[in-house]
Amino acid sequence: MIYSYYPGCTLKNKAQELDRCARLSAQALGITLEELPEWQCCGGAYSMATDEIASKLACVRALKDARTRGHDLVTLCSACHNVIKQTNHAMAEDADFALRANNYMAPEAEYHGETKVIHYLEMLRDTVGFDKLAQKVTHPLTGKRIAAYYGCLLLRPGKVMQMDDPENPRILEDFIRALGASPVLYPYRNECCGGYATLEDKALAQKKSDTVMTSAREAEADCIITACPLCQYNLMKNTPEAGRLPVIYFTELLAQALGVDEEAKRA
Amino acid sequence: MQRIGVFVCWCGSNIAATVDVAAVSDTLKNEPGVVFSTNYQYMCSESGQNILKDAIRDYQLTGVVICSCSPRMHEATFRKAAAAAGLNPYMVEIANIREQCSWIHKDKAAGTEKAIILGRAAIAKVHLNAPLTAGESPVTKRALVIGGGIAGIQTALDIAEAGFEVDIVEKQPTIGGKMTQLDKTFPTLDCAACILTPKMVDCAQNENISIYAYSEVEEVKGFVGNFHVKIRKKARYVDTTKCTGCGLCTEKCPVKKVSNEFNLGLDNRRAVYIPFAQAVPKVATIDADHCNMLKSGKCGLCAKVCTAGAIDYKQKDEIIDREYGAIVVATGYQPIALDKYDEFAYSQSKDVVTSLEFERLTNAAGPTGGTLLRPSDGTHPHTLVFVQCVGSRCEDDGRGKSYCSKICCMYTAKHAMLVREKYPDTEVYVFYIDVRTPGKNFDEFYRRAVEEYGVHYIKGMVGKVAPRADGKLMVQACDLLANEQLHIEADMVILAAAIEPDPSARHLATMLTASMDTNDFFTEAHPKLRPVESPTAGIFLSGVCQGPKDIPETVSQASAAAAKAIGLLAKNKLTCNPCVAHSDEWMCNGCSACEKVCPYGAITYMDKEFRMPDRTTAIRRVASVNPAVCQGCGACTVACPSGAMDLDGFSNSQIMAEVDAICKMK
Amino acid sequence: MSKEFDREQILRTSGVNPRKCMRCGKCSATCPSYDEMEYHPHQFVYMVEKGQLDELMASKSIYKCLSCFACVERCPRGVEPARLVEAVRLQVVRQQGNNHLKANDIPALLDDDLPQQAIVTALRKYSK
Amino acid sequence: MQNEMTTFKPKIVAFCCNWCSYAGADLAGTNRLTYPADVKIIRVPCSCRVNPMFILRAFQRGADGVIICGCHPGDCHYTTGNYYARRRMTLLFSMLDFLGIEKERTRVEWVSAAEGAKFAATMNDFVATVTKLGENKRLEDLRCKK
Repeated sequence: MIYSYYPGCTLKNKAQELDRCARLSAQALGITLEELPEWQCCGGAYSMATDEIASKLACVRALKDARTRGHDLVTLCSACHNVIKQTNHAMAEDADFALRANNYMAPEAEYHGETKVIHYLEMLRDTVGFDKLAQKVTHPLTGKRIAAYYGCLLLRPGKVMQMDDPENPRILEDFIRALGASPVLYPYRNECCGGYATLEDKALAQKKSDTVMTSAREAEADCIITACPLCQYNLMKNTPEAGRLPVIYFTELLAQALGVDEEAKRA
Repeated sequence: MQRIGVFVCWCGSNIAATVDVAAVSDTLKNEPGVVFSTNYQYMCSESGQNILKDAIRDYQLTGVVICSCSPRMHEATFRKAAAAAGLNPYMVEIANIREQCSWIHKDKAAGTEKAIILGRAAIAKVHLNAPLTAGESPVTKRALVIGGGIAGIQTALDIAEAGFEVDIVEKQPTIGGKMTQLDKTFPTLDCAACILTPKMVDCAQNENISIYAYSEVEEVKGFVGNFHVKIRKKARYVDTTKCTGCGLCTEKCPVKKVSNEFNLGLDNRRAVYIPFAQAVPKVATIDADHCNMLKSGKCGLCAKVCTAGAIDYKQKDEIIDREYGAIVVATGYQPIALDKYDEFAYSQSKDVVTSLEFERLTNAAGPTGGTLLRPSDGTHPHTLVFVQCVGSRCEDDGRGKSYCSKICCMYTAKHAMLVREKYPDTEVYVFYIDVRTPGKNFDEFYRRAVEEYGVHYIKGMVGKVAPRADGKLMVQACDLLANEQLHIEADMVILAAAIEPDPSARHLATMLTASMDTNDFFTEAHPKLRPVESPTAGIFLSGVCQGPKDIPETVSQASAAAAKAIGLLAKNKLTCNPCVAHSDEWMCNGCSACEKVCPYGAITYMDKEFRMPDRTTAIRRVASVNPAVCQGCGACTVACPSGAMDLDGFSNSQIMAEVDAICKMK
Repeated sequence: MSKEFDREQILRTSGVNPRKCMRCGKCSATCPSYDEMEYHPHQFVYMVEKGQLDELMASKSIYKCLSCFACVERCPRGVEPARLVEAVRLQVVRQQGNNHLKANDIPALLDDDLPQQAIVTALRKYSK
Repeated sequence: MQNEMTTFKPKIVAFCCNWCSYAGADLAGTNRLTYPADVKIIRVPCSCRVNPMFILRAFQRGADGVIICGCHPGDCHYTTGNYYARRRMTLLFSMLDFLGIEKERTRVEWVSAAEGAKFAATMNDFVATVTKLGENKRLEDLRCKK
């Protein structure tokens, strides 16, 4: 199975582990991720304004490129996934927006949301299958209590993202089960970590991240997994050190369970 | 040539404001055959009708066109008036210049022009009208009530009281419906069981009432006065004539962990069960999905202990054919599923319950014996949060319902009040958007909850319920009046889930050819003036199947539906619709095309002797329509390849004349 | 610029119809930044409808929305208050010299682990 | 040309079944939902009463569009009438298309008694579509023109 792959800027820099483990695991699962050759930064946030066109063109180009290549587009970072998926939805559903965006692009090939955008997790669930994934696990994480942290961008707006029930998701929990570990349910797994507010309002980000961290700790989790570099940062940097659980990317956990992470083994 | 009179109604200013009524009557005066044309303020008033009657006599009118409101409104009125003046009522045609003209067109010139064209079309039609005489059909003097909740029970009792037979079909093993699950009822706080169970017993004892519990309507045929219904009596595997309801089988049954639907899954029942102590009929039912004997043939304990010998593992579903004159729908409601509202954590915590579940948790016959305990750990809750409008008043987004469920404000006030009365150590919060209490003594009731019982009413909605690891529910909400976000540590959260029509209603509506609105509530014949009748003749509506209602309203509507049904059953004969199909025997070639499309089986074939033009006689097979059975849909007229079949009142030539009049160049 | 112009522009940019609001306050009940805001999500809806824009545009509340879509997801009437907050903020930052965050400010805000994503997001949200 | 386009008023014949769509049209009126006066409604007991002859006659006499409205599938007052209408009209419309009467000029819509808003929206849309197509010149009996 071949997918086009959009890593995003953070995965090339501060979140290289998220990317590296994802590629290693995909390989082990027989999936080819072909990185789009000329992707540009998604912008980090999807502008909700109806008159913001130019800032969404980078996504449209990536989507169009994926269409040309003929494969579904896999994303990994929650923010990139959110922005690209929402842009794709707007191109398909909002004729006015699509018209204006297409006016910026090569006129001979209009784009109307034909590319299917899926998150790496959806690929694991729907293409690989969690039951098949479980069979490929060589180093099961038996006994580990893991808290899945969805944050906001992976699930919302539910009508557009359509990954899972936005209020009571299970995709990460099923993923954890497939790796042999026990998922820990806690109520703040789909509430915001504070996001980009960390830049100018540390106190706000600390408050929000602490709520999530405390909630996961009270549910007696050993660690937290996430798909978002900014969530990972906030939970690690903006929570008090005492009682802080380790926060890792879900792909790190995956690579570990599949036994493909050579670097980790050496370490 | 007909002598036609045209009467243009102003309808006060309803028509006259956007249609120049004088211009309409003046223009139509010049149409061929029109001998009289006038306009009047209210044609439907007594003096308006007198103008019509006088004109029919004075001008010897043979046809009448009324340009007024929809024929669905006053066609019957004008036909009656014409008949009183000696004109056949089917010589009257209505041009709808209100609903389909004056109310929708703001431009007076365009409205007037359209009104004239609609008038012309009606005149063209009347030219081809022929006097029709309505036939008669008999009435089966028995009513069917579908649904045995409080609505169905009240309707059945009233019909039976008037001396007519009535059957109740209920899909559950017992009648009683949702009301049996309630604890107290607002605004007087009577115990639901105390006022309902006597009525259930009355039903069982009334010799005019037959109860078909654990049964469903399978098929409906026929028409008003003459319905043929097939009822499926589902196998209970218990002979109801022998079972004494002693309950011994339910005690001995080894299958103990079947979710008890009567207590909404809050506790368990056995595979053989009686839903509750006051069930009517009070007989046991074996749940075939869980019974060991029926699944694997290994057990048979209940048959061993039954002293009456009532257990019958070989029982089969039984189909009963019955005939009815009237059918009353009383299929009721259910709370919506809350799986799409998990911000309230309904599927994540046992201590988040629906209001109906809360009724069971406070009911003396419920799983906790009436002591309010948290379902998760059986402890006494101290802080309770009620959330209103969960799924009601929503945008149509696939999650909730667009309408107000109407009963939630009152039952929530009741719950809050009862909790505070019984457990003064509790703190009770109610989050509301609006408190809607328009009913007799309703607002007073709600005020008592606030003023006497100290329930905290907070205007605002709950945004999230977070079940904490220590069992507390963190309720995050907004107090709009204080303009602050609240965080309440609650022990229980009670959700006032929206109500929706029972899912079985959809299929039933199709069988009855009764129409439904977009929310699957049955549509009434007129929203204000005929609220308990379906547009389909002989079908009446009782209770929540027509729209959200509380108990007092349901009971009044149930009695109203009964009165309408009684009015129908009291007639010996019904006047039939004379607009039925007929076949021109000379043109008919006996091909059977019409018979195949007739949904009523009204067309038969007979061999008839004809005297041919060459004076020989020939026997030909021709179609014949039974006018008492034909409902006048006209399917056969289009199917007929030779054009022999036509519909009285809506004949081919009449509709063609209307088409011509509308398309005619100016 | 006139108030009416601002209001029209905000409604157009956001695509929100504030008249759909039934004043239930679920947006404010669910908002993670509620305590940081002077005007809360439900007030944005009400004040834009009433044309009280000066207060909103002058308020720091417009920079407090985390774009977490919780109010969008949970609003029973599909009003989508976050779009309105975004539109009011854009109405401010799109004016000359009104960038809330300038490129020169950024180096001082960085630390070793801060993901790029945070910077681009903040720039997109706070600047034109 | 431009002027002609804006002043063109199409002739539209709407056949509405008595039980659902006629009542839906009444509801549109009761709710004061406007649609162009070019639409003239003919009441029939059921959509299955609409004989293809009526539609041919309408086009022959100068109609620019014909729409048939009935109860939603499964909701027919006569149980099955609308199914017949749907099948008959599918055949008729493709024949009309063959004869040069564009498919957009003919339409079957399901409108229930509760859907006043849908009725008005449908008529607005249909009138706009037919207006865009302009005057129908096919099938017209020139003798009917003055």
